[in-house]
Amino acid sequence: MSNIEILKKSAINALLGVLLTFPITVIKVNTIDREITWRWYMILLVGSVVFLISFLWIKQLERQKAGVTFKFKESKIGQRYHTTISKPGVLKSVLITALVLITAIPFITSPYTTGIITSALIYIILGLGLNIVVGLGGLLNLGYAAYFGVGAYTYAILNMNFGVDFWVALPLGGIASALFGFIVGLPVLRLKGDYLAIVTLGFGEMTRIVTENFDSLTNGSSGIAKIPKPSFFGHTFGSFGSTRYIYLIALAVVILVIFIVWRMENSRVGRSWVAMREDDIACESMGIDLHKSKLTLFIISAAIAGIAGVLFAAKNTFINPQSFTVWESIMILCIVVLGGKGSVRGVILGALIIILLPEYLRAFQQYRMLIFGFLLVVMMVFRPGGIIQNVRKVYKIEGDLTNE
Amino acid sequence: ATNAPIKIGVPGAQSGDLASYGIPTVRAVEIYTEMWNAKGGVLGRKIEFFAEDESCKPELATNVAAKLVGMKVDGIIGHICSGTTKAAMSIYRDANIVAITPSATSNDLTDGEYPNFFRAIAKDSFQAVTAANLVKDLGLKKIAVLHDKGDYGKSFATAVKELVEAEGVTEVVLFDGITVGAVDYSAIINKVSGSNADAVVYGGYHPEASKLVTQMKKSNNDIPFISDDGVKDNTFIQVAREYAEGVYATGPEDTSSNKMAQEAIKLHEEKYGEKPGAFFLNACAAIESLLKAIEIAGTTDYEAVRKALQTNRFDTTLGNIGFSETGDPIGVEFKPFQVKDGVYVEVK
Amino acid sequence: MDVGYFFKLLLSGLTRGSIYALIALGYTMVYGIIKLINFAHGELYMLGAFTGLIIASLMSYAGINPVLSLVVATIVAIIYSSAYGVTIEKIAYKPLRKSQRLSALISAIGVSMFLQNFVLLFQTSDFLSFPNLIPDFKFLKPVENYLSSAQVLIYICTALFLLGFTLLVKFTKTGKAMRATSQDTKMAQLLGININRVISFTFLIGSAAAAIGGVLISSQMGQINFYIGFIVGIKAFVAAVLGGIGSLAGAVLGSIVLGLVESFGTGYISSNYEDLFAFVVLIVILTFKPDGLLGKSQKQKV
Amino acid sequence: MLKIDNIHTYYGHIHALKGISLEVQQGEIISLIGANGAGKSTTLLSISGLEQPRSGTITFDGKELNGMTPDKIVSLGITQAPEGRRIFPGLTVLENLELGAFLRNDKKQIKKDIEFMYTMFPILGERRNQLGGTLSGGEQQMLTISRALMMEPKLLLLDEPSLGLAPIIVAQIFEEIKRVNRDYNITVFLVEQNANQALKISDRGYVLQNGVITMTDTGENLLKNDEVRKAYLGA
Amino acid sequence: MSNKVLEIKNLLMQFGGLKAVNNVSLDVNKSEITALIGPNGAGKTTFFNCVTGVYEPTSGDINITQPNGKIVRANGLKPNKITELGLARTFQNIRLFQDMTVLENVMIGRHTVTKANIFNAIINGKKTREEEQRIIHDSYEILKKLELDQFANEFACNLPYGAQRLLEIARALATDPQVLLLDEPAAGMNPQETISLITTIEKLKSEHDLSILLIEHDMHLVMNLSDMCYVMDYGKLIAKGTPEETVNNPVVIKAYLGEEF
Ligand SMILES: Nc1ncnc2c1ncn2[C@@H]1O[C@H](COP(=O)(O)OP(=O)(O)OP(=O)(O)O)[C@@H](O)[C@H]1O
Ligand SMILES: Nc1ncnc2c1ncn2[C@@H]1O[C@H](COP(=O)(O)OP(=O)(O)OP(=O)(O)O)[C@@H](O)[C@H]1O
Ligand SMILES: CC(C)C[C@H](N)C(=O)O
Ligand SMILES: [Mg+2]
Ligand SMILES: [Mg+2]
Repeated sequence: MSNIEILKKSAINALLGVLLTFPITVIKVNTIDREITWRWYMILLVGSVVFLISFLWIKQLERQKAGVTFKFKESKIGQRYHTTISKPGVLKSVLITALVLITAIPFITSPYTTGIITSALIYIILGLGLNIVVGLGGLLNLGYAAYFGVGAYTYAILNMNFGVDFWVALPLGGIASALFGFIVGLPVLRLKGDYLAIVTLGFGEMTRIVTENFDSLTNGSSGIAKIPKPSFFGHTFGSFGSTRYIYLIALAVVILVIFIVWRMENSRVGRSWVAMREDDIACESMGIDLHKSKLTLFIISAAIAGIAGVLFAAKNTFINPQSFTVWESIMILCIVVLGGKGSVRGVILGALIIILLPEYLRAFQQYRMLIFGFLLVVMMVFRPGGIIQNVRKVYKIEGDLTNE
Repeated sequence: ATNAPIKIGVPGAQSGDLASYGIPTVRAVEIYTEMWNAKGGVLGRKIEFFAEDESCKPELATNVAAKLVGMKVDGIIGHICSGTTKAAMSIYRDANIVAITPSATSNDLTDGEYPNFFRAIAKDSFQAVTAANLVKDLGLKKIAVLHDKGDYGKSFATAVKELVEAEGVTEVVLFDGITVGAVDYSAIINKVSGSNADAVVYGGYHPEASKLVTQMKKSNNDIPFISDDGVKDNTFIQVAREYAEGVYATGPEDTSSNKMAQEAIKLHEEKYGEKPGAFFLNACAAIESLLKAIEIAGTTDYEAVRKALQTNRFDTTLGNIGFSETGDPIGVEFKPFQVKDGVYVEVK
Repeated sequence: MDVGYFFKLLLSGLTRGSIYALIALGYTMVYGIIKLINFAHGELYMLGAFTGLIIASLMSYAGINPVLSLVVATIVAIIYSSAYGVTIEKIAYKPLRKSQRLSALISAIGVSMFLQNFVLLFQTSDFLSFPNLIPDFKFLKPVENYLSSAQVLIYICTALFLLGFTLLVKFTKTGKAMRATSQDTKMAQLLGININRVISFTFLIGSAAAAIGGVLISSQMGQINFYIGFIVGIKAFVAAVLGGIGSLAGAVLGSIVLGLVESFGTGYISSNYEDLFAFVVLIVILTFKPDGLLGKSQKQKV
Repeated sequence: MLKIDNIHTYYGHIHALKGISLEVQQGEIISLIGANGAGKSTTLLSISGLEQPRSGTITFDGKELNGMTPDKIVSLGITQAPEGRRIFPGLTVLENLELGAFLRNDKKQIKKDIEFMYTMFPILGERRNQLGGTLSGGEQQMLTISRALMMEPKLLLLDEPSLGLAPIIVAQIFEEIKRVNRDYNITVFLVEQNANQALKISDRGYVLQNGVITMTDTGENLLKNDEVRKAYLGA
Repeated sequence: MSNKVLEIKNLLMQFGGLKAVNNVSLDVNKSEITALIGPNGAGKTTFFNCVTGVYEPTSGDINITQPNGKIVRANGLKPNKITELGLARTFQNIRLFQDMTVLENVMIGRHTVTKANIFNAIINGKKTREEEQRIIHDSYEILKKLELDQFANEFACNLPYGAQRLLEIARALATDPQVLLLDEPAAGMNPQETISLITTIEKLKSEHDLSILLIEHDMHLVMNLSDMCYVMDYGKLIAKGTPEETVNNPVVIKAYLGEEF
């Protein structure tokens, strides 16, 4: 399509856009005073926005159709990057520098930035956990926030009643959540696809409802406040210091979880999960016990969420059931899919986007969630496989490199 | 540095299902900053405000609070929900910033933990007393107490129940939570009529209340309906229309004769083309008090402003109010109201 | 126990069920054709309600007779919701047809967020009172305490949609094309079926049902805001799955079961746990019937 | 009738067809043979528009097919019985056959044609109300062919029609191809692994190797060609 | 008769009113290739599905003789259990793990003969690493045997059809089966490719000491490979014998082969 044609098409789209949005954008009724406000200027506004977006949209679609996709590896910088990185020692030093920089973040930025990055780190953990079930196992779980909640409440409740310390609660949250994952896992073993999704959603909601109503244990919808921040061998920090401290703990947990996930992924067990995702019947015929695999997946991902939950409770010092709704589950799912299902790097990127984007969109004030919703669509349409597509590991075959 | 603008943070729910409670506050602050700036600001300094959305989520509230602290705001109007307020308060406290909420009503907030906390609304247990008295005065024998399972609604309902039961005259025949956002409430209404209650006491907000009232009246289940200040809101009457007639609600003293309130409402209508939403007047009172306190203190210094707030009384859209040691409002008396001919009038 | 009370709860359950059903039918249609959990379906219902409200207000302020207003408002709502539905499909789902289903799901979530905030921004965050457009039917006078005219209309519409959609899918050429498209789009094309048109059409009728639901249900409830679609959408989705996704009769049955469970749960136990009962029933039923009440077995031949 | 001129088709980055040109005359039976992965199926998909060639042209009866949607191409009279059978698993045998006649409007004749398919493949008649997805492999293959025939096409594209069929049926299929070609004047473009039989009934054949046409001749000549015999006929 | 590895007695599989497999008895002898042929829809694949646990047979007996001589009754066991008992299969409609590499597909096959669990994986001790190396090595060896090693790191879905069929066999072989069940291994191959498949199967059989049960419509392959031939029609066994006997059996000719053959 030539530019003129695209312009023409965009003009038509703009017109359609104006027509479509007419009642909502132009007319505003005041049902009390029975008055109507006609905001004709909206036509111009909507028209020009749609025109612009449509132009860019079609242009990009055309480019993709022609097979022009930006491939980092093939770009000039990319090639230089790859030749540099593959030099011995370079990768190692790059990684170390990165780690140092990341560790330094709380000491060089504002507490606000540290805070939101800590949130992002917690969501990276959640994303990695959910990625195990959804990305590797191919089981859609829409109730993941419940596991997260179980972890958070484990810490809050144990602390409130028995004064249990953060460091003790951290593993306990994981264990409690794993137990919960097991209980949820049992009845859903036979279910597939969207039926599984809806049952997990159901479990998620049930958990929230119980939390809301079980006043004596959970304090109901009032939530639990004044949850202590973690201490360092008995030493506690001020508000600023503890923000940094939690950041570092979260970072450590992220690294640990990445390590564990990575080890699992590339193991015999991890492979069997991927196989289950690809074709469950064939998988069973290869001697893999599907029920066992599914249960393991549920338990491990739950445990990870539980740990994230403890961190979450410690960071916010206050939790209530509102933080563990379907909406949260959906956002975690967005992280996984947006980043690139099955890919650890993808999930990290996804979490950074989903958590940081709305924060940095604050500049757009009330348009922020509107833009966020729109960007979700854009990212999916133009990068349907997620930002980082998962690639399967290439195995080196020892002593037989001649064939390669 | 003396003519740098005074910065006010306005954190609250501005998107998501609770946006309708948060947006009116932003608008109130906007109207008041314009009004004050037109008069030359405070202490000769312009006022700037920063609305920050936390969708009523505690985890976002802590981030927003850190952000506002980082921006070195001089005061906070918010948060909107009790939950987010609880999550954010310690951050403001550690940073020495006063916060006045227009709407967070949870009792725990004013238990002395946060010296920087104030609210331009009465706490939950406070208005329950008014409601319980109303139950007594109306001579009700059996009541059904419902709530929306939320923090606010449930504590109001529980408090009413306890007060009424302690009195021993009235029997609570039903105590149950309804589901917010459900498409139909006929089952619970049937249950109420099955319980033979003489009246319904409801703890929660106007959307559910109007649905309940409408459905009750439509099925000719016309028993008195008593609720809280979440319902004593014009939106309730606007939405429930003729069905709102006769509904009781507790609320701060009558503001229809309050000039400032009328003025603020008028400004809102001019600016946004619609009637203000929930907690608008509370928010007006909050920002007004804060600005006046700064003026009185002659500085934005934390201790001074806090002192000023605690030791003075302010003419606001809610009447002449002050703040107690713990931050609860003084002078925001709760009175029972009833809808008559489409307006709330005080029950004498 | 008290028989009268039982019947009242039964009726409540049916009402709630048929409300869910009205939305679930459209949900299932769309799901059936592209296997997408269309999270934005609830938003189409909400848009229908808003459009209906705007048009009805315009007309009533102009002094036009309420019945006529109802009819015109409903028609305009249908047109607009359908237009939104079709547009959404074109923009947000069509480019993702060949991708993994999860990507389309996220896109749908994005759309849902966008539309909610779109209405929030350009209309209002507050609740609006929705005029009672539905005239009182005379013949309901004796039972008016139990049955409102809006309820009756909702029952009738649910039944009509169920019948209409079933006939459409089972017996018309378009219906056959829909079923073929839903099972294998490539092959459908190789038989000369214009799948774009078929999919658009499915969105169109699904959204139309949502729009009618929007107007009727809002008339019954008396209020709307930008968020009403989300909860109803989730419930309708649950109902559709309970009945067996893709099955029209299943969607209605699932909705009714859900409505009844919630109603009896509230009536005999506690409304505190209303949703809990719904989900417990869902889980129990799916444990024993993994394909939903009326769903076809997913068991594939190997 | 059909003219393919230098088409290139890609799957992402895989270059599957590297400049293929071929021609089919009205009334012919043409075979396309080649090893696994040569690009035979891709050629058929490109003709039907399910894979759009990045360059090159395909014309049918003088009309350019490039950029047309598959359903449009079908309505011009090109039908395909694709690889992998693609039976609608949730529809019955009867419904699958009815869908084959989607673009036809002569209800009575459709009924008759369906009956005819049942006599051709009696097992389909026995299974008429069974869901397509539960048919055996061979039954599905029969259904695919029947469904394509229901369309009454001008040009019939068959992708390995004999795959998975019992010997007795294989023989019957090739007879049937000859018959529809003769009696109904349907042009047939045949992709087969069973090259022996395919070439026997073909007027002409093409040999495809790694996305390039390497040879073309009459069916008889190809059968005799040594290279072809070695590579594809197992002689 | 101790050299039966797989013995099936009076197997019945009913779908509603349809007896897809009707009272079929069949034996697979050690180190022999047994063929199962019959017209389309005769019930061959269904028979496979019953034996491998994908379907639970309505009635009948399936007995598997273990290498130690123990006989295990396998009715109603889940497919993974049956694989553990030494039966491995391929699918008529290819069911590879599409988004995994060719090598990984085979590595999955090694699942039953390896042990590492999650904890081993995380700790990744010496034993685990060695096992993993062994899996890779063994899998690669199997690929080489089937001449698929050139594709080792390709995605399975990008392979040509014929190679996918071979990969199915490779994957089944990776489970170290006693009995290999092949469902139409030559479908979609041209005569030349079929010939090389025949050699491959023979080679595999001798190298791995396999017993094979195969379904095939390519009589050339059946004649060349099988020691014993069973013929099914309409769910019932209609003939049994050596391949030569079978192709000359008028009943088989009428039902299956046709006069021309
Ligand atoms: N969907 C796909 N994605 C990626 N590559 C593909 C796809 N389909 C086919 N290919 C590749 O394109 C090439 C041509 O494949 P095609 O299916 O046309 O071969 P064919 O000649 O029909 O082979 P066969 O006899 O196996 O059916 C092969 O190398 C194959 O791997
Ligand atoms: N789940 C099922 N429900 C109903 N009928 C079935 C089912 N599975 C198979 N059948 C029927 O059982 C018969 C046997 O099928 P099967 O797949 O075993 O045949 P087959 O011998 O493998 O044939 P082919 O050689 O064509 O692959 C077929 O007629 C088929 O239609
Ligand atoms: C906006 C409302 C939800 C606020 C409520 N009064 C509370 O305390 O949480
Ligand atoms: Mg092919
Ligand atoms: Mg078979």
